[in-house]
Amino acid sequence: MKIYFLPKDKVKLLVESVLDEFQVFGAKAKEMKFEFGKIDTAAELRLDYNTTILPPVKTFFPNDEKILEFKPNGQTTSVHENSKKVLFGVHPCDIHAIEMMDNIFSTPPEDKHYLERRKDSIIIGINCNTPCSDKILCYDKGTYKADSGFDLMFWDNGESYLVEVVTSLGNFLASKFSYFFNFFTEYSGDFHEFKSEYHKRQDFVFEKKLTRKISELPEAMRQSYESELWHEVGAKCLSCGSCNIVCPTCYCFDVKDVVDIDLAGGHRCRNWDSCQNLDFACVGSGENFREKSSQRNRHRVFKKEVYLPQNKGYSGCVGCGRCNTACIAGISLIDIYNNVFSEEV
Amino acid sequence: MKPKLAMFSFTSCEGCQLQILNLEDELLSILNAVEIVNFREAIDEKAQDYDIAFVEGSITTPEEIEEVKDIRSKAKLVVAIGACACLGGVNAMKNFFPLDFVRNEVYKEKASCFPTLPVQRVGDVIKVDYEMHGCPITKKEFLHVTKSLLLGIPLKQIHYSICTECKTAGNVCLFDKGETCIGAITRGGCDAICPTFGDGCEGCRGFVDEPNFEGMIQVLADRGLTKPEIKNKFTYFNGLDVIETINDKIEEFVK
Amino acid sequence: MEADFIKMETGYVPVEAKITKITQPTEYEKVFTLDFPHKEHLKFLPCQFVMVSIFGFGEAPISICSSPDDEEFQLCVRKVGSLTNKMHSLKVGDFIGIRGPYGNGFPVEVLEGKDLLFTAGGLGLAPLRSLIRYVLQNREKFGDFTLLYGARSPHDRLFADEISEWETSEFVDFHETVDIGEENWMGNVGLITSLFPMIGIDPEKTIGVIVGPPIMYQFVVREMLKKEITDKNIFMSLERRMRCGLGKCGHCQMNGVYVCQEGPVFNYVDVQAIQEAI
Amino acid sequence: MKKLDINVHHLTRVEGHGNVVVNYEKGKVENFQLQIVESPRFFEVMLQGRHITEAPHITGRICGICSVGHTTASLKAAEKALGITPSEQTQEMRKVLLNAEFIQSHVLHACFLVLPDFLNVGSVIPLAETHPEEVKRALRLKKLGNDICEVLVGRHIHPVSMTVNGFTRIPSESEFEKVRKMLLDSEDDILKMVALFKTLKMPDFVNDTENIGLTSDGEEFCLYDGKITSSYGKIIEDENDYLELIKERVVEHSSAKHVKGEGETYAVGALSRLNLSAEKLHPKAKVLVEEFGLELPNYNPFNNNVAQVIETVHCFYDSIERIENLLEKGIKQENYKDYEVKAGRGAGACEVPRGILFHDYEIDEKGIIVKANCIIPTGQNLANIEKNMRKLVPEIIDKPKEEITHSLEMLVRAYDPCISCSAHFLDVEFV
Repeated sequence: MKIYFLPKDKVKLLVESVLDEFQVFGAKAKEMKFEFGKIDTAAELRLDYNTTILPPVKTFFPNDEKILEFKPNGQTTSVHENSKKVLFGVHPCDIHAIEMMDNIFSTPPEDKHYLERRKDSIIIGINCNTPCSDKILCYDKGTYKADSGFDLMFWDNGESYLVEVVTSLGNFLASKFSYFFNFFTEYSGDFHEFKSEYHKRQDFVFEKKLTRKISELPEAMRQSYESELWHEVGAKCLSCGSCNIVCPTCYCFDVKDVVDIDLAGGHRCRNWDSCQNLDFACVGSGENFREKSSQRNRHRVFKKEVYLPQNKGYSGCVGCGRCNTACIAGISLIDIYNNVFSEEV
Repeated sequence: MKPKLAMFSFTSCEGCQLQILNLEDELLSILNAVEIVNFREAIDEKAQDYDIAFVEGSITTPEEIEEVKDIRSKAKLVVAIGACACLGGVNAMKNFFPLDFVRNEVYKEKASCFPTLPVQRVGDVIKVDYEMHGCPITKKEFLHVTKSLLLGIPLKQIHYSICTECKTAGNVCLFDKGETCIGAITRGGCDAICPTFGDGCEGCRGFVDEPNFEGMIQVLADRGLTKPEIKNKFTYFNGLDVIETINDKIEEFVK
Repeated sequence: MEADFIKMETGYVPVEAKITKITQPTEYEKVFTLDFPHKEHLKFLPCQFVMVSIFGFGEAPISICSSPDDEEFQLCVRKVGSLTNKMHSLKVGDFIGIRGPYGNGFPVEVLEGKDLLFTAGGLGLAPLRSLIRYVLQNREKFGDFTLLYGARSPHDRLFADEISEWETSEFVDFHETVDIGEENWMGNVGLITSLFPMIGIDPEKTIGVIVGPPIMYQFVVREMLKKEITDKNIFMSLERRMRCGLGKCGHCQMNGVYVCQEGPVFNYVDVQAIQEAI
Repeated sequence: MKKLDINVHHLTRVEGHGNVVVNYEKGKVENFQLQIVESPRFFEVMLQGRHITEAPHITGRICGICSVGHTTASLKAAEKALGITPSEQTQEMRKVLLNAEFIQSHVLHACFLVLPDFLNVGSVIPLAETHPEEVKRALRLKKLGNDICEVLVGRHIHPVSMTVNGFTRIPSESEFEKVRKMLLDSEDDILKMVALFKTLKMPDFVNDTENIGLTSDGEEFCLYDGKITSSYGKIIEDENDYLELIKERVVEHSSAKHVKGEGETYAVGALSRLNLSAEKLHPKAKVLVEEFGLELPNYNPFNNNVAQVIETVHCFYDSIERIENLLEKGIKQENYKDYEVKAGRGAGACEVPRGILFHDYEIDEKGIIVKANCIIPTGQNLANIEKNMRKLVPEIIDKPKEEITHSLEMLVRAYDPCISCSAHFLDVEFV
């Protein structure tokens, strides 16, 4: 592991150099919010952003992704995109989400479409000095910091960043640009001490939102299966699907064919889908296995907090707060979790 | 034999037909695949023999009732296009006023020679095989529907909301900007064009199946909208669908 | 070249299968016999399914209705959606896309040496036929074999030719009923549960298998339990919506279980722990 | 003398529904009417009880083809009622959008609806076979108009982001840049279209008339804003006083609610605008007046087709200049919500492809509309079309019936009638 030292006023130069050789994705301003998207100029890239509208992980799992092409002669080809991408400035919660999606899509049978996009991508993380909003629960979830899942990590050190290099890809990038720029000097201080000081400052500004420990959540949640709570949530919910679309760990999708205007060729693509849609669990014969909004809401939360912990050993919620922000009806996971905690006997 | 396609227009702005003419890149390919036999806005031909009839506009006069019935009897498939045909659309605002008042207001002493009926959807008068929503329809959906009809693919209504598409587009939510919108319970399919261009959804594609009206009213009331404002939002395009059901709910939910 | 081929096989790309025979048992169902370019594509277990695709019309999960030991590979397709409608318009010699097989399939070894009580409702007979034929082809490995079948009406009965064989066969004790009778129907009329009083089984050594429409499971399970078959000896195959077949798209999920991966065949003990299952 | 009875049911290749009924006997027009069978939609009533900010979107739906125009007139009326003057950037953008609507509408009319008459094919479908290059080029030009609206305001039919005092979304500089490039890339197509129309000969026919349109003392060829001007001399400075010139009236012999200006009938539209202020056209359009041999003022209604082609060229070059100016000044993110709602009345007039358009609203202190009125171009032209026909029929009466019918259709078509927005016309049986 190497630690570099990067003065903040040199960041723009670094981004410019990276842009010369890679596709760069990062946060940029969109009205009064931020979006995570392709960066065209170094000036666009913002490292001082709060949660982006859509999460970085969707770079590897885009909506309306072409997966197959079919030609009039019956020939079918699988479509894969593989371009070297740099995700510049990813928050720890989103790094956790990417790690989780990596695991989901690489669990056999693997999803080559995701993995191809992901394969050569370099992830540059940036730690959070302050919480993004009051809708987040990354502090409770422990996802306000990340130990893995990135190639480089930027640590704010006042006038400069400390750049932590953890992978060979990260090393590749850092050394590539340290050759071009002389400001990449190795950091001589005690990095462990720096880190613990940094986290102490975070402890001071980040707030715990849940009334109990996160480790108690799956069990408390299991107990709530028949709770009245879900009917209350269901009554409020407009089944609009926003929570799923903005979630960095929602990966349900629909597959559809699009035929060309010549009616012969075309392609098959997959689109983001939402388990809150009325017909999400409808079968051909018309039976709907989650016809009530309360059931669908419960399914969304249980998938994150019961099923994934049970099947995979991790929670499906990284506490980024996007769903809480997106819900115009005011449904919030923070409230749901706390209600579940208070109900449990 | 190319399938014969006919376009008909009733009470409307004819924008949906124009949307079809606006498919500049695809128009010539469409002409290769189908024979357009009736399209008053573009061509002289007027045939009585057609397979697929696209019908635009609401039904508002006795003559239109007869004409649309005649179309049904001749066409194998009838597709209602646009908010006017599928929902009543903006035309339905007329139904909130007494008909005599409406006529007198515009035509004064000549009002009596003016036949007009309460606005109806095409589907209220004849059986419709598919409803292509929107004010106007989207070019994308017209292409999708036309290709599907030609290939014999059964058509299904889009089931997800405008919000799904709006979030997918990565938009800043109208509510975050202090605006309101009824995209959460409106049927998707337009790629959330209005919110994308900074304007709230007005519901031109009709409501999703099983819309949560109570929840939506509550959300709007929480944002400070008054009863008439909420009513106006719901009746912009969907007057025929909601005017009775929604009134009581608005009374109940809005202080 | 070879690596490419393997990659394609593991993704969404189907192999082309040729339709060699079509029969139509009912107004809404057709049975398609398929021929594959390579024999290994035919390897599967009873109650597994494949994703059938026709470009432009999409994909749908379809159960395999032939036995692994059959020479022929067959799918029984009910006309319900865009893909299945299109399939019904296809002719012998046409091609369709197939990927799979997917799902766990039936654990045939647990049946060996046991008495069998199979219950099929409606289209559920299609996937179960795979197992029925397998049992009949390997009859010596199993004990008594009772088969119950319920259709909506006499003209909704699937595989009528085979049913006639089963009726007279000494290898299977076959009973059937229809929900709604017709003038020329001489058989039973009533729900499938009405067949249970007619049968006698040894609960100690009987394995129950249920495949049918969602509404049926609760009632048939109750009958089986009444016959004192234990939880762990009851198996069922469940239907869910599927988009990928690869345990990703989320549509087939019931609680924490992806039916396309961990199902469609479940033991009743496990089903009881899955609230959304039946 | 022959007796002629022509009844063209559902005139084709016009926007909206119109029937032509002529009954010619004993050497004079016995009975004549351009019937409007389009069912009325009562927008003036529908607007009552709606908030003034809703009006532009509702009235934009009066007509799919003049959607930007209706929205613009409605916005101007609303802003007048509220006492708002929108920013220069807003006004410039609106002018670009109107230009785009003119391009798309004029190209649709000239190349798809009119051209088949001159090339002797029934419609654009056979035209696509006989003149594929011309059709493809026209499609590209029509698309240009649509695409400009798509980039700037979401779509042409019922534009999304046009709102009171500005835009709900202001396009980025790169989007303006894109529009500029789209325009520049189309220059060749525009020039070829002009060349094609130069080869066509319009029928000879003259019928003197009053013209009404917007004019200014300044340099601008007025489409968005100006004084309401009659060629007979009267000029209305304040849009709110438009009724001093434009008089709605009920005519006994016609069921339609007619409009008159200084004289009994008047014309609006491309040819009227050229008659009123051709000298202010963009230089590249102005030279075409002479190249087409168009002597102004011109009273051959068929020349409206030519005037449209000239205006298309004007709108094209005018848009490029306006966008370049906007880009030079830099695009500002302005807040449209920056105004107070108060009671008032406002009328807005602007030119749309078919002529001058008026919207007029009265609102209460909460901004709720209590009274509304719209006067659309086709309504204004209707009496003039009838007048032309009364003169034309005797001139061509010796020709075969089909030819007469065709000529009358061509005449109506030349006015590019947008009948669907004719909220005021009745369908009355003639005996």
